[in-house]
Amino acid sequence: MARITIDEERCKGCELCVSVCPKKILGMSERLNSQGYHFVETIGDGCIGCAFCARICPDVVIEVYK
Amino acid sequence: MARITIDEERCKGCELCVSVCPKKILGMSERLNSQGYHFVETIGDGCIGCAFCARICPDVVIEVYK
Amino acid sequence: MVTHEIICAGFGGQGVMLIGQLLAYGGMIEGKEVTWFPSYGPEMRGGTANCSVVISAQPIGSPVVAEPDGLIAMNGPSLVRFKGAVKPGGVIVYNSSLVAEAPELQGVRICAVPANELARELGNDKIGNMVVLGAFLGLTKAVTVASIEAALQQVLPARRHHLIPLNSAALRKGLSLVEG
Amino acid sequence: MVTHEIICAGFGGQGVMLIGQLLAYGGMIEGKEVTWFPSYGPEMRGGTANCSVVISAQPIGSPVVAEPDGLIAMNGPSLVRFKGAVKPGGVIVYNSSLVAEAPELQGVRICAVPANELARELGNDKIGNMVVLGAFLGLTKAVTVASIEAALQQVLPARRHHLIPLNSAALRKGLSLVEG
Amino acid sequence: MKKVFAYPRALSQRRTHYCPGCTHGIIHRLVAEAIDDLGIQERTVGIAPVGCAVLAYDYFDVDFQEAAHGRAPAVATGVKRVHPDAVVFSYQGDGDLASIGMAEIIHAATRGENITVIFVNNTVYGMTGGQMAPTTLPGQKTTTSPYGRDTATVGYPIRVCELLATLDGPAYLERVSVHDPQHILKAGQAIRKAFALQVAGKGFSLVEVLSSCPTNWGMTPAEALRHIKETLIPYYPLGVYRAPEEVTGGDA
Amino acid sequence: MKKVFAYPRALSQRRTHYCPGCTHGIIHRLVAEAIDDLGIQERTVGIAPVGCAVLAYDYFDVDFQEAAHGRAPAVATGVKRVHPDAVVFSYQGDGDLASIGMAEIIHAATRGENITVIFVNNTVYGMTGGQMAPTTLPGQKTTTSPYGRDTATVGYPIRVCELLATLDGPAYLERVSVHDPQHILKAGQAIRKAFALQVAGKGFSLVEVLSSCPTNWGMTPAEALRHIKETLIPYYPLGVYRAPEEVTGGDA
Amino acid sequence: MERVMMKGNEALAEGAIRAGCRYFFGYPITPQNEIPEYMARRMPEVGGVFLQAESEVSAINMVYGAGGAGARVLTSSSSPGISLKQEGISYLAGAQVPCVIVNVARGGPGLGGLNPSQADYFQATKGGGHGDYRLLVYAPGNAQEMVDLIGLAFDKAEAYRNPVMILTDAIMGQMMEPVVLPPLRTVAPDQPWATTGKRGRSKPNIINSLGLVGEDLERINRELQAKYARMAASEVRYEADGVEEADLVVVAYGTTSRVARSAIARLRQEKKKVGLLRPITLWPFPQQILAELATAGKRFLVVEMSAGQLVEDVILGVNDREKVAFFGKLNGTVPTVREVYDRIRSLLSEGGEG
Amino acid sequence: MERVMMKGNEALAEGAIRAGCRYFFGYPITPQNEIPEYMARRMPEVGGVFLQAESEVSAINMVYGAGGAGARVLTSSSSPGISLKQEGISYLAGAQVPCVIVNVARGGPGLGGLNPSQADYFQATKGGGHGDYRLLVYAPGNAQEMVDLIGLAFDKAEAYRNPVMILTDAIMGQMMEPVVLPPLRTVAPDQPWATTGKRGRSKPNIINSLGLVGEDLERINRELQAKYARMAASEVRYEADGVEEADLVVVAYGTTSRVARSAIARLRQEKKKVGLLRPITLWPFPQQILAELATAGKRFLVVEMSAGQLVEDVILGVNDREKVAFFGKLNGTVPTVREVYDRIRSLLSEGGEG
Ligand SMILES: Cc1ncc(C[n+]2csc(CCOP(=O)(O)OP(=O)(O)O)c2C)c(N)n1
Ligand SMILES: Cc1ncc(C[n+]2csc(CCOP(=O)(O)OP(=O)(O)O)c2C)c(N)n1
Ligand code: SF4
Ligand code: SF4
Ligand code: SF4
Ligand code: SF4
Ligand code: SF4
Ligand code: SF4
Ligand SMILES: [Mg+2]
Ligand SMILES: [Mg+2]
Repeated sequence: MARITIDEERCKGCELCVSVCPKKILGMSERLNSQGYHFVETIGDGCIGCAFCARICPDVVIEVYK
Repeated sequence: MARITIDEERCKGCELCVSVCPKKILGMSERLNSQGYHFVETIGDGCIGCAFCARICPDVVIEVYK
Repeated sequence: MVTHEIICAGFGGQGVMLIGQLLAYGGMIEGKEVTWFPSYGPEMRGGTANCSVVISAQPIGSPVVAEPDGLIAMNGPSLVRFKGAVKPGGVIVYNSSLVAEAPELQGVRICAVPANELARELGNDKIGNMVVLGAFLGLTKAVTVASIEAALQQVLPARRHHLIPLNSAALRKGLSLVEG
Repeated sequence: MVTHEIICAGFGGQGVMLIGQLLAYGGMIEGKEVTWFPSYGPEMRGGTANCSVVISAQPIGSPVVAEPDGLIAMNGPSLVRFKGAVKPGGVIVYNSSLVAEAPELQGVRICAVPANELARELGNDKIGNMVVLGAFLGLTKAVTVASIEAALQQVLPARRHHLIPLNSAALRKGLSLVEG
Repeated sequence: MKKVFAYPRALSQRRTHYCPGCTHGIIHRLVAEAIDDLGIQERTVGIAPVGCAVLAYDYFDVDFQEAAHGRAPAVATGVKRVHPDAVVFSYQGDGDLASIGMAEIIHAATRGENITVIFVNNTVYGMTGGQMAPTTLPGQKTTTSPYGRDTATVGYPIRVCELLATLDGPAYLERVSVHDPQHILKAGQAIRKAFALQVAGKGFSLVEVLSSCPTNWGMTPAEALRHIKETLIPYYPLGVYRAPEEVTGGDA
Repeated sequence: MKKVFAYPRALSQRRTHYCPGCTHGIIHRLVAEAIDDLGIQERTVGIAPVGCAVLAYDYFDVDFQEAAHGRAPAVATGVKRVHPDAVVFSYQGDGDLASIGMAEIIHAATRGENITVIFVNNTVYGMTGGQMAPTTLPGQKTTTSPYGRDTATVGYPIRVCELLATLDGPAYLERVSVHDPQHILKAGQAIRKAFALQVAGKGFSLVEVLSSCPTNWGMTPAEALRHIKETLIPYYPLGVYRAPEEVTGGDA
Repeated sequence: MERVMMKGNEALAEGAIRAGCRYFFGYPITPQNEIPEYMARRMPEVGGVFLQAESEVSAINMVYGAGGAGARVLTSSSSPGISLKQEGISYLAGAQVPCVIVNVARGGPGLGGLNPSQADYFQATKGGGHGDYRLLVYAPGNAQEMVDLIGLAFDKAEAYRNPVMILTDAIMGQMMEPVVLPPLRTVAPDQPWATTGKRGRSKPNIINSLGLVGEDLERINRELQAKYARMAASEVRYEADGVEEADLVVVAYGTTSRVARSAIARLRQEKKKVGLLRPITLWPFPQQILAELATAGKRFLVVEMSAGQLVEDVILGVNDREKVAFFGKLNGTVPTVREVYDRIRSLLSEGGEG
Repeated sequence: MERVMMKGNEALAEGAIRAGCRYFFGYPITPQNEIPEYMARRMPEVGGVFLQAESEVSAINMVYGAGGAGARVLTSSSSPGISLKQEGISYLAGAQVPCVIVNVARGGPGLGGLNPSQADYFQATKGGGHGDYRLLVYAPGNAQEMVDLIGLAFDKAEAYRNPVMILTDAIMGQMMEPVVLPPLRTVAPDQPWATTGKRGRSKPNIINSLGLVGEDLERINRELQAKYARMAASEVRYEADGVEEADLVVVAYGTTSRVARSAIARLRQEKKKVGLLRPITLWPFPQQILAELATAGKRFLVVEMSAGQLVEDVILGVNDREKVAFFGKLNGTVPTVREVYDRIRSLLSEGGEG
């Protein structure tokens, strides 16, 4: 079992993490952060801790545990 | 039969022409020109008009007739 | 009023520069002297932005408005930053979709426009700025709506001209909010 | 004389800069104030060159000598260029090997030194400058020959020190021309 | 559970001013990871360019100098000559490095200056609003090539790794990309290697990173990454152009 | 009897200020001969460098501009863009072109600017009294490398033709020498070709000429020519590095 | 006449083209990017050349080449880029090559910021480059003057064979105002002194600033100084508004003159006698009028966005530093109308007229 | 003390080394080549670094790097090269990086010539680069001052974190005079603000001149102006010779002060009352003493090798242009002692004292 943490306030809503997650468990929130961006959130289970999301994130939003 | 003309006043006495003449018929004058250089002069016959001297002269001192 | 000194402010991407330009073009179309001056934050995209617009019957001095008699604020930070500078007797129109608390100020007319919601109603998320502008025009009469519509012809590239009716609708929607 | 203002001039390669430096070093060795200042023509090598030397008991003002009281001219063009500037009571020493016509000037002592010939006699073509300098020292007493000899130790790099006796001989040869 | 992907120590906590999806952020992180990995944070000095990365000094937790546009290699040289034991890197865009700063980068490279250069090639002037860069592709539209880059009048893009590879000075030259997680991993390894070579005193190292500019390319961040893969890489082949072991050329 | 070797029309009658035996004079003559040959004297504009050839405008009988040090390619570009039918050439030393002017030459080349560059490589700064140049050979003593060029601290010489050959822009690049009459003949042909290509609108052409500086090398003129042959040519191989027909590389 | 709305930078660019400029060489830098970007679109339409140089240094040297070839040629940049051009500008002046150089100034020193600034006044007027040279320097006060003065700049550059600078700032460049554009002119690049190839001339034309022999250089400089004296005698421009009646004359150019104008308008409503002297040429500087006003007993207030540069020329003109007050804003901020208004009020009351 | 004969340029180079300078970055240009050439020989002997940069632009940016890293660092050039350094100088000033920059000036504008000149005075003192910055500018009057002032320059550069310029010319640089050298100092590059790597510091050191937000830039500039005010209050240096008793005070620096001194010596033999005021710092400028002398009723003659640059500062100091006469020589030639003598004589007789 693996999991990620998301630093919502750093997220700029670029959706790159969404596009690379092999498990398709990331999606964009309806809500805005204080920068005015829709931030990323997990929308499903089954994270395998591949860290693709973290690695492609330009804003170091995501940390990964495994 | 070939011959060269020498514009004595232009000569800077570098002796490059002397060094390349295949017939060894060029040498430096005892006299100085107004620039203060010993200039080149012909010291023998048998010019073959090869223009080596003219071609290597950096100061366009020599013209060649053939 | 002979001279209108206006600040339009918001996040980058909210179209505050455009409504400022429309005000300036509108003034020009009405034969007035006008200036428009932009100011950006350090961000490449996003961040805050604002512009100063002056519309006057006289030649214009400073194009940088420090004490506006009209403020259009499209988000909270902009409202906070500029509201205190508005002159007594001035007008503030703000986007209440993004501002939770209504500002309180003496001697200034304040108008809340839920721009995001109204834009969505009009079927285009990006048209909130025009709704706010419509309300602003209604309150200040800085220029006429017709002049803004004429300005749209000049400001929008030809390939966007099909959007003019939508923009008009948004303007009139805003106007209707204040003309009751 | 409290102050000597000297110009040394000639073709590049004739060693005029060196004799100017020797005069300056000589002055310094004698505890005087001195300046040496060079001036070159546009040519890369060859062409003309000159230097100004001032030797004085007082702090020196301008290091550029416009009205010398001593002129050393190693070739014709230099003599032509500078002779008119020499102050009344001044001295000109010139290289008569390269100057056909003796200059005529009122109130200036003129000394012709056949430097090239004398140098050749001394066994080294390049030593003509020292012969001329010797004559100049004899006429002006700007510094002593001994000071110049001491200066040679400082100015010449160590690997050239074996040439000092030759230089001395040339100096004394020049001196002998004027001291009779 | 162990943290397998963490916020690098050599990055500061500040949020960047970069546009959403801009890969400058990824490259920053890779540099910080290399610094962490090699344990050199306390002796690293960065040189920030003039370009979108102008505020880089705010984003790293290492000493920094802000250079004039294009002059980062000269500034880095000055720092390195004074502190040979410091690890000095410049971070430069394609306008900065390949246009105004061309003389500086070539001469730092030919000197074999013992510094590391992170060269971010996004084929455009990001900061100033999308003007043509020396690396702008033929036909590419920018604000100063509004009709598309016309090679007949403004010439051809410059391939920096290939250019520098003709010099005897550089120790290490590699071109990488950050358009997907696999390539990001490889890019990180190249950057780490570049720093490691400097630490080992091997001389000049440069890693060219193909990077995106969604804003000025007029694309979404994801489209921009696809553009790197499909359009940039064919023009700018990835690979090692100089290695200390003399493993040169070729695709990666 | 016919005159078989004559004073070129495109040279002025002035005597040069060059040192005795300096091959700048030969290269001037070759340029003038090319201009005469192609009948382009009336539409040629030369750009003089800052370097020993700074007075080149006095020695040719064609229009001339004196450029700032290193900027001749930019100046030539300005002239050429205004008068595309003019034949524009710059004449530059190795300090001028490969040190301070590196950005300008690379960018003129990559633009494929339709100009001709005569690049005189004498491995030293002649005019200013023999300082180190980017082309100074390893170990070579100059006034600013008095202990010999130390590659460990100041790096390696730059081979300009090889460097420019990595760009897509240039039409013609060749390195020649003027150390003996045969090579002078070849050098003349290369220079003529470079001008001819410009006249034909083919784009950027550069001829690098290995040249002597007897004064700063501390040699007689004849020794200096031998030095070119024995020491320079092995380091700077002669040959065509780019040709319109794509005949590239190799020795000549 | 049709009024069109334009940013100052674009008005300037179109003004240049209308004045016959067909060659632009430049390098991007905020806040003047609208100029090269406009040129990139527009030059191909009028058969002109837009070329993005590899640097400001290259750009100014391309300008040298094109100007020396006889063309009307423009370059533009902002403060750091203008500093890089200083060697080239000195060459242009020395070789008497006409051209127009625009500085849309921003805050300095160093990398500074993107805000407007007037701290490049010394650089423009006293010569940031080496040697005794002068640029004719225009300071536009609105978008219309961006159009009009750049046209004049090209004419004067050619008439005097001298580089002309337009010194403006981020506000004047980014601000939009309505302008009336003049008709499009075409000017062939065929100056008799230009390097075009000899084309039948008996003597080559040479563009050059070298005087290796001292006397040559002195001759060049004598020629230049004579020309500058002619320019100083004929080219001074300024706007004087109510200076005759004024007790206090505000001296300001460009952006700060706009702010001052607003402040003065308020003061006049309060019946204060305040005038505005706006130099339009920063070099040659309107010294004469200042001397006359000083003789007439006026006091002066200089308003600038710098630590004090224009003020030196005003003191030199007035010839008495006691009469000249200064209000400066350091780089980064524009003075507000109220600040200037307050400063004038307090000066007037010091003078006992409050 | 042992006197050794040295060229001005070499005296300056050795003086720098004795003052602890161990880093030199430069590019060859006449008439200052003796400096880099001396450094190339000498730096390896003292464990220092001599590096020939690829251009003046690179050199000044290497200086920025090394100065920002805490070292005593020197660069030298001559007029066109100094123009190329202007962007870098503005950066050094803006980022408060200490360093010493030498301009051995030659004739301009443009390529100019190799003769001496004082036409870079404005560039040095008013800022050839962009923005409101000031260099501390020293003008040595003899070879000994070349040694002494460069030592002072390094100390002041570090004390104020400001670039310092030595403005001299081809004559002062090429001339040989005897000098006494101070002992060799060693100064470690360990300033608390320098970029050395954090090495345990909690916050990184950053060398920077960027103020993207207006207020940041204003803060930077306020800091700079406060520093300049301190420098103006403490760093003025001049030599005054016989000015108290004088009817006429000659103002001149560097080479022309030497010529003036010779002329004055002659005039004093004729019992004329002529003084010499020689500014040693060109910025900050000795305004105070000029104001005092003006109040005491003196007249002034400014002698410079330029069309008139120093003279503006003298007028500003005297605060009355009527009292200030000017004798200038254009680039290419040095005034002769006689010319200056004649000019002073005629001024004295105008004043009725002839
Ligand atoms: C001397 C100078 N010229 C121009 C500029 C303006 N400028 C700032 S960033 C930049 C180009 C940035 O492009 P690049 O280096 O590719 O970096 P990117 O923004 O794309 O990351 C330019 C031209 C400047 N600041 N200084
Ligand atoms: C901006 C500037 N920097 C430096 C110089 C001094 N300078 C004149 S010529 C030259 C180098 C000449 O060397 P090179 O280009 O190799 O030509 P060469 O004399 O060897 O033919 C230099 C550095 C200058 N005139 N201008
Ligand atoms: S670690 Fe992998 S699986 Fe888990 S959320 Fe990130 S990309 Fe998806
Ligand atoms: S990649 Fe990063 S910034 Fe982009 S949406 Fe995902 S978490 Fe947010
Ligand atoms: S033409 Fe040939 S043979 Fe005749 S002199 Fe010249 S080199 Fe000798
Ligand atoms: S090569 Fe020319 S200059 Fe040299 S000696 Fe012969 S003729 Fe004279
Ligand atoms: S402009 Fe381009 S390079 Fe700059 S931050 Fe935005 S996306 Fe990145
Ligand atoms: S210094 Fe060298 S390159 Fe210059 S003219 Fe003399 S020999 Fe030729
Ligand atoms: Mg880029
Ligand atoms: Mg050379």
